[in-house]
Amino acid sequence: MAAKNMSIAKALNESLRKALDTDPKVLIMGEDVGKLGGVFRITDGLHKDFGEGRVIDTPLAESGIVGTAIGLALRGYRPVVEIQFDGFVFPAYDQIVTQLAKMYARALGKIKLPVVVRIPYGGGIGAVEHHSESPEALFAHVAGLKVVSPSNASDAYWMMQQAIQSDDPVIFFEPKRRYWDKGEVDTDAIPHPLHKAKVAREGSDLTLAAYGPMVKVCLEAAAAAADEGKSLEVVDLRSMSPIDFDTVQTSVEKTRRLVVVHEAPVFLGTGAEIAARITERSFYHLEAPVLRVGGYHVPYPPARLEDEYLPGLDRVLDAVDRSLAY
Amino acid sequence: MAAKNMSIAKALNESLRKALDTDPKVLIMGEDVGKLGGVFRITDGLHKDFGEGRVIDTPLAESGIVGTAIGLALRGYRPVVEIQFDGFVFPAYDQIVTQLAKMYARALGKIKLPVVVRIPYGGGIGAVEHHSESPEALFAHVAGLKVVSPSNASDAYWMMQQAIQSDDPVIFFEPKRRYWDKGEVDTDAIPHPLHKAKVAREGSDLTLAAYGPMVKVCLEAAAAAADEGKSLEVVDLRSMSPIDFDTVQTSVEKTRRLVVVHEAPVFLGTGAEIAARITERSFYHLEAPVLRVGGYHVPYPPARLEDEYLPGLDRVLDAVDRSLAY
Amino acid sequence: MTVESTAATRKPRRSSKRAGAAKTPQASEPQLVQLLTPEGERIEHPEYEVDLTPEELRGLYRDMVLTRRFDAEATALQRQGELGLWASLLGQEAAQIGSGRALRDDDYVFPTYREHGVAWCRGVDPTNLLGMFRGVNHGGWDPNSNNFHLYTIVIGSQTLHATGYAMGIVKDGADSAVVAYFGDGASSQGDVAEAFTFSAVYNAPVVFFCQNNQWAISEPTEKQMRVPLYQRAQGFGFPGVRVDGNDVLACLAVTKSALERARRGEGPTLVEAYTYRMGAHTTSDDPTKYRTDDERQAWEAKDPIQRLKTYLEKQKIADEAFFTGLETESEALGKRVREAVRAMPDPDAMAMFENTHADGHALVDEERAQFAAYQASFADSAEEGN
Amino acid sequence: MTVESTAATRKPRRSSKRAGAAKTPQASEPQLVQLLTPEGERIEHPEYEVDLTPEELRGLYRDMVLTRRFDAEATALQRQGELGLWASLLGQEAAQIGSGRALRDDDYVFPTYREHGVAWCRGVDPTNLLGMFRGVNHGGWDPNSNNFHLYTIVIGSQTLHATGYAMGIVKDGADSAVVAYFGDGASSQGDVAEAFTFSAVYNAPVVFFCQNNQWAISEPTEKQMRVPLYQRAQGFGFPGVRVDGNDVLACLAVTKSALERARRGEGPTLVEAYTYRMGAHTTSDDPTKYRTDDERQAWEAKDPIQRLKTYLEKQKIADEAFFTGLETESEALGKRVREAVRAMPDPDAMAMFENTHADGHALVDEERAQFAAYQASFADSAEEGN
Ligand SMILES: Cc1ncc(C[n+]2csc(CCOP(=O)(O)OP(=O)(O)O)c2C)c(N)n1
Ligand SMILES: Cc1ncc(C[n+]2csc(CCOP(=O)(O)OP(=O)(O)O)c2C)c(N)n1
Ligand SMILES: [Mg+2]
Ligand SMILES: [Mg+2]
Repeated sequence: MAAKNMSIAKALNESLRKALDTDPKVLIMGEDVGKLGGVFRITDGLHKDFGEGRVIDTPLAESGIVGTAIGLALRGYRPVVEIQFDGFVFPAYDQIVTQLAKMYARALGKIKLPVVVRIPYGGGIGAVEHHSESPEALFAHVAGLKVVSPSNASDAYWMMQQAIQSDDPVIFFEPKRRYWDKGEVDTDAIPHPLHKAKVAREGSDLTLAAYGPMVKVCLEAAAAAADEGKSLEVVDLRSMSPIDFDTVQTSVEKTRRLVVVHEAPVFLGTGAEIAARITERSFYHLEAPVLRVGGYHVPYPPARLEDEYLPGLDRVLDAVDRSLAY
Repeated sequence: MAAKNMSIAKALNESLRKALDTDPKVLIMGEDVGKLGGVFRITDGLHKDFGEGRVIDTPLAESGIVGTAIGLALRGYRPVVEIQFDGFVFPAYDQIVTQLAKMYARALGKIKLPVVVRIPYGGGIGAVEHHSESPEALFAHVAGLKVVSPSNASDAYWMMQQAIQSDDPVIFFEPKRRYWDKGEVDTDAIPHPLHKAKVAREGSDLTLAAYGPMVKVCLEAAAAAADEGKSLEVVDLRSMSPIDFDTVQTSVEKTRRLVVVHEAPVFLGTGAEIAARITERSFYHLEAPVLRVGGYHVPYPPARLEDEYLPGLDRVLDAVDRSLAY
Repeated sequence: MTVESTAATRKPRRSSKRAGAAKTPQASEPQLVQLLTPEGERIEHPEYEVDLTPEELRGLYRDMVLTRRFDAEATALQRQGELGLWASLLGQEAAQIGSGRALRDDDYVFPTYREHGVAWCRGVDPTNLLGMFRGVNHGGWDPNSNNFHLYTIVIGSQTLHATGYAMGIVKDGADSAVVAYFGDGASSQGDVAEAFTFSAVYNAPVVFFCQNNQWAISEPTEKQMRVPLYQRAQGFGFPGVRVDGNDVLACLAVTKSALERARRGEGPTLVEAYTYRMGAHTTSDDPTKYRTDDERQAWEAKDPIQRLKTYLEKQKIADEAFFTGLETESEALGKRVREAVRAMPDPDAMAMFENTHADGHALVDEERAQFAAYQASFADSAEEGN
Repeated sequence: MTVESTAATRKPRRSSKRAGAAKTPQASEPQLVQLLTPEGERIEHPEYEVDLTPEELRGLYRDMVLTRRFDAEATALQRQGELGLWASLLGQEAAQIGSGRALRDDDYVFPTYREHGVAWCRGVDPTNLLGMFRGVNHGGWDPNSNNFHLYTIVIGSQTLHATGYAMGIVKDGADSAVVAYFGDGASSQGDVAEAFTFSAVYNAPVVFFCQNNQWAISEPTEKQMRVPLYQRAQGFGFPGVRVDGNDVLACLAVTKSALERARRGEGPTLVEAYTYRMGAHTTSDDPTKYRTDDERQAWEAKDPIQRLKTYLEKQKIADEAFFTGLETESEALGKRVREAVRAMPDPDAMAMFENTHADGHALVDEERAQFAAYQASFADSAEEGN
């Protein structure tokens, strides 16, 4: 089958459909994932085609959703759980951190926990409180979890396939404001490894590292910088646990400068870890400290302020300038 | 009243007693905090002296404890909540992150949330699963919270006083394996500001930064290093949100080397933020990358392995040597 | 690729039986407390009674009409792009006005995000409710000026805050009470069960008022419960009652009685107001994806406003002048809300650094300063450009 | 500084009344299902019956005796420093053996941390249970080899796992069932309520088996509930029953009946086994801080083992030879456990990097390598020192 042009939302939908079709053990669970197809329509049509035994509208209780998904996984199922919005994952946080993340180690590997937790995340859609957050660091810090986020339709399709096929729990952050961005998806391709970063654009003066919704901003920044004669390399991290430091290191040892960009607050965000580790790995290569662009240390602001809060082209280019000034 | 020698546990107990005595709005809440005095006896005797209207044994439900504490705070009370062990704070995580941390901003400052959440944390006591974790980064990353941890009896006394007096929610991490370590407490002293770090030992060759249970390890490491002719400065951070970067920076610009030590996993631990920010602030002063010593990225291991897992003298000195080798 | 082609859909031996069993108890609906039939007839109830003056009856009607008008205006403002979102209470006016008017000034309310009618009863300026839906704040009103807490979006959380607040009332020796609002979907959240436990154990003066509007976004109540919700209270040790949520008189009577019970020191009550969400979940929702129009039409016959109007007319409690006067008042309210929203300024960007902590936070201060400098750099370069 | 000197202890107007109201319903305890009285007399129950052979009856007795022996040995091993902690089941043998022996091989159990007797019934080697208390692992047995899940320490969590597992059974079209154990304290956790909701809505074949041992560490049941727990089930749409938790026959009968109901596709049941924690919460606990010895003594008269012994003796179902044989077997078990624990090696330090992920994790691999190199550096310097 040739490559098809589709949105990230559609790619996720196709990927879930493929998984349901291929493996009878795959289940979709969550609030409103059935007839409605989810509030973002990611599960659109799946309830109709696979029935309510496979696509399960759950009670409104996130701890219950993840907790029963764990039980279903113990029975041999492969649940793909939808959390409706980033800010609503916290009632399930206990089950994720104390059970999902730790049960495999508790059992010394004698059971498997193939549960995918899908979380539409990030801002930029003008939503009310709790609908625009980026809590990925709160999962990446926790041992026993894997945390990923695609930035484009092809990765959305393939990373979802890989997450579902993984025998480990995977927290799958979906860049909600990019759901309708389109791209080529080749459903016959050989996929890039799930936890490997990709160089999304080559450059020589400075590396921008990002994931999910910020990859697009970084690519735009690189294009704008190119007009000014600056050559920026963009690394799409794709995985926040583990982070593919090798790819970042290779890039940084070429460009000698690194700016990390994410929507989550800078303080203790994934950028902190990347800055710390790359500085350790490439201490003598860096011409400037690793700079970080991200959210501020304030509760996610009301929608009318989110453009000021979220890293955009200007703030990324400002950091690029500051880095290049060293 | 002159200074008294007492354990951290006793200092906390005295501080809570003082708060109950001084301010009728102060309440103690938690599982087994009443007659039993808490599993660590931090609230010992308080139920007897202040009655069950002030020292409240709650149902076994952490979300309920924090959620009702929020309601009591809205009614004008100042609840001091005990979470029995680090690993049991997660059922309350949603109330802490989505409500306690955000309600002040939600109300544009028109209400106050003077709630203290006490969490005995860290390992080293040979306990079973969930009883030895260090989840402070999971709170420090969240805007709207303040996060502190004392390392000695005097700070335990005073920081608890300050946390209770603060009109903001404070997550108060108590170094459980140090509960019985003694020190001088001057209950008439003028306390050090709650969110300011302290230089616990002066030195000139390298800075060790730590908090809570690891301060003692760092002081021991500094003593051992002194025997080898190395002069280490030890900074007791005391606050993980906000972090007093100024004090660390001053120290680092003197010693030019920094090692951060905590029990929590290194990956996305508070050390990551300190490394990133100090590297940015003091880029031209650092002779070596900031090194970090902490837990590994594995679920906290069974007790018989915790000595290998936890940073101890040897691992700190190893990092010191590696830093000095640059 | 159909449902038959996959293994997990092989008919489980007992699946149909199980599914059947799950639905049976829900099928026969229990008695509701009702004082005013859908046809506008006043009936008696052995336990609950209201005795209202004509003026009070007209007042309830006015409250419902104005609330609906405000709600309709907000929906329109969302369509015009003035609001980012709106959660309509259409159909739930009786539940909200009935319970809201049962309150005393010193009682306290913990709402969800849909209690616009209760807010109205508390005297909260309706335009205050719109800030968060416009995106200029997350609520921002002072909960203590009307004893009406901020809207809470995370489902169920507020039931614990209400319980804690009620525990505080006991400590203070006061005899006021608290009402915690929540939805049928929310009843599944662990927090709500914990609130039931805490309030029972501490005998807290709180009324749990569930508006069972039959839907949690696209999920009907069968996805949340197997038996009627009001029955849940008993297992926690306090009474539960189901009331006709489209009957403003019954909602008033039942809530008043529960509040009085709370004041007497007898602890919590669960009130399940059986009603219907006539509109979409919010303006972002498309109910045609999951429910039929028939259902909605059946419920339109039970409209809470129409039934009181019929009663007022039949009993000659309100005349033509009252109704036309109210229409004028409605339009004026609509206009006032429209103008207030359109005039609502965007907050200054610096505002996001304010009100994060009562006692300040060094990192926020640092970021505020950096942000200000960054903002200023544009002004500078704009000037340079001159 | 006494209780009188503080403002919040000024007598709240209604505090005494409120407190009184909260306790009344708990005071009169409801009927228990009982088939064997504390005096060892067999009685009939209109709904529940067991018909056991003498061998089966002796088997139940043997199970209880050996479980108690194992438990005592573990307590002793903790005192000797061989275990870091032990959570004794002393007093709860009948609840655990009765329910455990009601199970079929293909049923599945989700325990807390105290179900040593249930583990015994499932055929789990008792020494397997000791690893986590010794601190050499966090459980580590294969849950699927005996359909006995790992011990879960975070209170209430496992009730959701049990429910999910039971939902899977329905999907598979199997007719096995699941038992989720939990304590009286756990009943307050939101997760348990959510498990009730999910199991009711999906009609999952799960039996919620609460051992109400009267205490959650230092808190008596009044701190968790206002009315007897078994009543909670009804409000979620499934039956609840209280059984004498010190009567092994009644526990067997009631659990069997609940399991059969689950198999028939009729959904969940809540069983509240009314029993008593005769020992400390764990070896770290000091119950003298919060309860009187009288209470314990009163419960000793209801000892689950003694009452079956009396019955066996009176009915001449077991003779002296049986009892002395069992004593020998007990001692042998104690010895085997003691020796196994003492021989239990500490895990290799590298083990902490194993079994964190089925598919590996680059950071763990990196840290494993660093740790190995770090460990090796000591060996190197030790060699250098040679
Ligand atoms: C914890 C949490 N999960 C999910 C959501 C998303 N959400 C918002 S409203 C809603 C349905 C609520 O239904 P119900 O409680 O019946 O109240 P109603 O909207 O009908 O008034 C959902 C799932 C949320 N706000 N909070
Ligand atoms: C979420 C959580 N909070 C607190 C604890 C600490 N803790 C361990 S056992 C226990 C009491 C449990 O009481 P109950 O459910 O009655 O079970 P029992 O110990 O009596 O068998 C507590 C509070 C825990 N393990 N998990
Ligand atoms: Mg609803
Ligand atoms: Mg108990």
